[in-house]
Amino acid sequence: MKKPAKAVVVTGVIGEDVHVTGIRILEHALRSDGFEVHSLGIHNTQEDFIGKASEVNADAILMSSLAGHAEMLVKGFKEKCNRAGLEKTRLYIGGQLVIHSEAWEETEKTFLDQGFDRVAVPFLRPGAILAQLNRDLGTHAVLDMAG
Amino acid sequence: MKKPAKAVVVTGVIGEDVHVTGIRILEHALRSDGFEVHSLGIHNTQEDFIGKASEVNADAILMSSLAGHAEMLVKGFKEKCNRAGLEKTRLYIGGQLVIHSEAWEETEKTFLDQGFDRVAVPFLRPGAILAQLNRDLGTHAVLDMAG
Amino acid sequence: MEISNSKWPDTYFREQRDKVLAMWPTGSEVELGDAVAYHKQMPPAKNAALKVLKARDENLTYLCPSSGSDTINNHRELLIHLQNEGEADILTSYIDSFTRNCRFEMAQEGLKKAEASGRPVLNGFPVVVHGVGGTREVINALDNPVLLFGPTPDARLTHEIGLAGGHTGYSGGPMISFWNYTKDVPVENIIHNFQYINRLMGFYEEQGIPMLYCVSGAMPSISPPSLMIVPEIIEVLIAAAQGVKHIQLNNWLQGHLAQDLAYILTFKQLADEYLEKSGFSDVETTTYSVSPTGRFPTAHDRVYALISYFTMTGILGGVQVCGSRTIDEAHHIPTKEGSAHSFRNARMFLNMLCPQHMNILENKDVQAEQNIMEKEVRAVLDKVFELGGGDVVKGTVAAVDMGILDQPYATSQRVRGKVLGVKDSTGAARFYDAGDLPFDREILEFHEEKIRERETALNQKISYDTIINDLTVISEGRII
Amino acid sequence: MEISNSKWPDTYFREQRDKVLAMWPTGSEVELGDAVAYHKQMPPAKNAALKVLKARDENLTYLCPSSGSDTINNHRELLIHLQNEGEADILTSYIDSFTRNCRFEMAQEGLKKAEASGRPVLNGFPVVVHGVGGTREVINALDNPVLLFGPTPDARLTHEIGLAGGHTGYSGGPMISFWNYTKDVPVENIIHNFQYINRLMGFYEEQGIPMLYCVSGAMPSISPPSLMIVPEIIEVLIAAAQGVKHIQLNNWLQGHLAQDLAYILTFKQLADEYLEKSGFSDVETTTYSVSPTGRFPTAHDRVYALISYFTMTGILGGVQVCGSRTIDEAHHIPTKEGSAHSFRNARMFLNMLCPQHMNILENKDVQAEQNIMEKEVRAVLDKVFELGGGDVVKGTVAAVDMGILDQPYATSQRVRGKVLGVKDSTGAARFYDAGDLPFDREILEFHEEKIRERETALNQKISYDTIINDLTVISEGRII
Ligand code: B12
Ligand code: B12
Repeated sequence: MKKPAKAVVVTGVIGEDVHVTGIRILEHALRSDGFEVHSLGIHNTQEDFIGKASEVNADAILMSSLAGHAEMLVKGFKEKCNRAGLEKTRLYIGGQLVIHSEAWEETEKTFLDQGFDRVAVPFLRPGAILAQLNRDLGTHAVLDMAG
Repeated sequence: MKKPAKAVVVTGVIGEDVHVTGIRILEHALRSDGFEVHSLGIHNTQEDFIGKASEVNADAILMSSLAGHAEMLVKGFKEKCNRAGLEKTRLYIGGQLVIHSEAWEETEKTFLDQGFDRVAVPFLRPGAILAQLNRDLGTHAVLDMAG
Repeated sequence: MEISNSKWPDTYFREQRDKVLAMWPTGSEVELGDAVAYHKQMPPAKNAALKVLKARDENLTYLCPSSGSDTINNHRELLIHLQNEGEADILTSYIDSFTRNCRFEMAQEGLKKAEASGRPVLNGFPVVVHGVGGTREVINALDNPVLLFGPTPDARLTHEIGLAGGHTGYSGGPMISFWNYTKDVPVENIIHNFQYINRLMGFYEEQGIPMLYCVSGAMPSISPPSLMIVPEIIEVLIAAAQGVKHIQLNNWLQGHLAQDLAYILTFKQLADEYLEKSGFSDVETTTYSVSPTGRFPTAHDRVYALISYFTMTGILGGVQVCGSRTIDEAHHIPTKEGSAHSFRNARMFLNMLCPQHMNILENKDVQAEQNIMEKEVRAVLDKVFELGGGDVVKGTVAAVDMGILDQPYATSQRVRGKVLGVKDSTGAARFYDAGDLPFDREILEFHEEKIRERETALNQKISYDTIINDLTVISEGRII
Repeated sequence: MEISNSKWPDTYFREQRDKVLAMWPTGSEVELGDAVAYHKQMPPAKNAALKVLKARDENLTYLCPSSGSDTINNHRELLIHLQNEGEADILTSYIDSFTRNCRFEMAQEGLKKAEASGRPVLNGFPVVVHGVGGTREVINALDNPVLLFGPTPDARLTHEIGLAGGHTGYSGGPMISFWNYTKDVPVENIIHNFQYINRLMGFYEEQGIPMLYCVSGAMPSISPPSLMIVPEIIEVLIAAAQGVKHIQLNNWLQGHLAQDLAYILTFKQLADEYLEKSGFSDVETTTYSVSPTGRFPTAHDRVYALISYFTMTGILGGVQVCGSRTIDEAHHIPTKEGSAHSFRNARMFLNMLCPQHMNILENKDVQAEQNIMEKEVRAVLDKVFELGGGDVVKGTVAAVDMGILDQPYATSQRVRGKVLGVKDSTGAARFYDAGDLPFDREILEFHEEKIRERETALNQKISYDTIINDLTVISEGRII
């Protein structure tokens, strides 16, 4: 019998983006670390994320975007989450968020301003992501993974 | 019977430097363009150049240096030339004159200050060199060579 | 949806075109008579199909990027720079991902942003919103052929406008679009969309305008090449049935020299054989190779080595067109400078190796790979024909359903997803799990043996972590 | 000067050493007992000879730069950076050209300038003026072995100090130093200087300290490889006679893959054979390859491709040590950053290809090159032995005189200089003029045939301009 998960997360790729490898690898790491993962795969609307998060009462949403259109795709997401009663659900986004070269601080600010709690720098390793997530959710790391 | 040369030049590599390919190629071009070329090959002292130039009454000395020690090796050359009565002999130097990366203008100035009439930028093609030389000596180009 | 591999009747095609051209205002700009006239006045040197045939006849390898930018200006500047500074022989209009998914209104919004901000916003060239006129502004500025580029479930309007706009070919296909670019679209719908595209190309061919169609099969991710070759041959046969006459065979290089070379040889041999068998003996096939789409290293010094490495493989494989990624790959959409540097690197390597006409294709490692690869392809493909009662399209629909056509890491939920690849101790892709592929013992044992070798080398059993690590190991600076 | 290929008597060696150590004040720092002790306390991992044997046993290819800087600080920083950032496995102290020519006072002057100005002034590491203590400051800071590097007519004091200072090998040799690094020095004098160096290495070997000696033969300039292999084997036999036990065979890559691979195979096979024949069966030979010394391209994107290209050749040739130039090559002495970038590029290429253990050496083009190369080497080398009445040194002195040992573009006036190379239509180096080399019809006709092919390709006779152009064509971005 499986022990209860330490936290519940919803993962997926936003918009018309097909880059799924990264989030899949991340899901694998999350599960191994004891999270309950609800994976939406690719081609999801903001509503898909919100619907699933409400349904499973998620502690966090992990949104992935690599194709470079993230800024256009997440507009208004935070407000919709709030309206759906997900004020407490932590919002994470990562991947490769912009298509041009700009200072990371700019990119990060853009998405923090959009209401995300954390913006993952490109190429961040699963280990580092898990550590951050456990810190934020006050959960204990199960895996001991190198960043 | 060969017709008289349009001008007389002495060529060679200064100091302990062995880079001869460049000046050899140049000599080939010079001869094809009708110059009388006296080639000293590698490992020449300042005196070797001056001795030969006086002997053949050279219109120009073409000194090559690639190993990067040129600055140390040409010190006092111009004065010695003057003392030897070679005031009118034009002094050219080229190759790869310094071992560090610096603006070409600096390098050029260093060697103009040393009394050279012309300092060839690295990788200069034979065609361009011949053109310059013919202009300086008021001789007519025989070859029509692309720069 | 009932579907088969027979040529569309003109009436049916016409009905379909009316619907497609109505998908977005620019559709009304398309007038086939005018399009044909436009192509006829273009110099033959700007026709991709003719250019690659020249390469085949003269034993040349051409270089071809895969990039595109959003505004007319950005895109034109990019391609001019690639042509003049990057010495690229064939150019591409990489299509942005909104357009690929018929989200034209989003593409338009992004384009406006780009024009306003002066910096790129879309990840490719939104050919539909630019329309025929806009597209020709780009094509007219160039001396080299330009291809439409990028798999997508529905590139019908993109082709109507892109081809009328002066592109002379396209890279992509129904199978790769199904596995790797959709979430929940039935394969028959995507095949139907591609029959449209192929029929349109067939029409141009009938008007005497060669069009180059580059099949793509499936995106590799530590995939034994038969996983790509089978769907690629299916794409070849679907295209031929609609009248496509110039087909480029896309070889997805994953880095293992012997396996990659065997891929190039096996694919060409079997594609020609199955075309012949199916009665399409008048189709010209040429070969293309391109480096993998796994994560790239971030450091330029390393990426340059990869660009050179995959150029080497293409040349040794004798491909007519060698594609390449750029030093910007890991970071962002390639800039024109980054692209030019990258292609100068590939060009230098090519200019060293190509004139030697060194032939290492009889190498025994290459032949061993060929031998097993050929058996795998025949096993699956013949089963597909059997399931379709001789019709490759019917067979494909059934085989996908049964997991006889399968892929690892597919984005589509409609894929069985049982097959899984892993590297052997030399870096070649092997089946960790062959799922429901109709393989005999010999094939299965070959892969099991290779897996055992890797486990001995690692001295541990291969875990899911090993498999995941294999996916990104090249970005860390090594094949294994 | 009477000279032969026999081992120096201790007494004679001792007399010679007294003279040599007196050439410059730092000579007095050399105390062999202390030197041996210093080497004994060094970890084996810092011994070049042991490290390359490990590579041979484990089928590895190591990367090795060729660079050096003038001050202790500059040189130490350069090597640390190459080791840690460039991941170079074996390091080098490239010797400045003043020291190479025993102009120690000039080297000292340059060193002072460098220390004063803070920027490099000398084109290498002036090991003699730094002395034993200064040299050890560099060696102690490193974890990898360091070699002395660079041909020179007289590196005796350089070796006394360099080896006592902790270097564990040297690259260079009497023949290359004669052809390409002197103007008017008799070959016997240079051989004598190298017998000294080899005897010194032999002494270290007798004390249980392996020393790696890397022969160099002759600088290629569109030279059929037999022009390098013959003098290299002569250098091998001279070294072995003085007690050198670890010899690295330097393969000068010129870019033609089949010819370069054949060079590596032929040289190793014949070196071992002639060692055996001459009774030196206890000498270990390993292989090294390095890219040509013709003019480099100036653009980094192109140089990266060349670095990758020559790394490819080394790996396919199975060499233990693969050398490489840097992206700074055309411009100036390599900076530590430029060197690290260059070696990261080579490392990436190596990490892709090496683990595959792909063997293309049975390729028929390679074997064809091997076949002719072997005939050429035997023809000349056997003639040399004949002239020397069995003594290779006596034979060499005579053969140089008669133009039976000859080189193109030599710097020495004592060289016949009748031989001349040109590229064939595939970029391989062929004899345009075989001078007085003792070749039979078969060999000569082979080359004539290749030349005709090139002339047909060019459709014009090969002129001196063609030959000159071949010398620098790689710097313009292509092999031919
Ligand atoms: C593989 C790949 C593809 C594959 C994707 C296969 C698949 N199904 O996943 C294919 C070939 C299909 C593809 C297609 C395209 N791609 Co692509 N692709 C890549 C590539 C080479 C590697 C991506 C990858 O798999 N990385 C490996 C994984 C493990 O890393 P990751 O995704 O970054 O995820 C890690 C971290 O980022 C983090 N992370 C990821 N998501 C999240 C989310 C959260 C919340 C957190 C905390 C962390 C996190 O965790 C992961 C594990 O460490 C990148 C370039 C590169 N990076 O080398 C381009 C790249 C991402 N692609 C790009 C583009 C533009 C496209 C296309 C639009 C075509 C085109 N024009 O090039 C199409 C997309 C079409 C569409 N509809 O989306 C661009 C994106 C532009 C930008 N963002 O600047 C890139 C950068 C290439 C380039 N230079 O142009 N691509
Ligand atoms: C080939 C070569 C060698 C060969 C030389 C063979 C030979 N006998 O010529 C060998 C291997 C022997 C060699 C040795 C060394 N080399 Co070297 N070598 C080169 C290399 C790769 C090419 C030089 C060449 O042949 N160019 C081709 C010819 C045709 O061009 P060119 O010489 O520039 O000449 C043309 C023009 O410059 C002009 N020109 C030349 N001279 C003159 C003179 C006048 C008056 C005029 C008007 C024009 C002119 O006309 C020519 C025709 O266009 C260069 C780097 C590069 N450029 O790629 C390094 C280089 C010149 N070498 C260098 C060094 C340091 C050495 C060594 C000291 C070893 C070391 N530490 O690297 C030793 C020298 C030992 C000694 N005693 O001198 C450095 C010089 C450092 C600097 N100047 O910044 C370079 C730049 C390499 C580097 N990056 O470290 N080298």
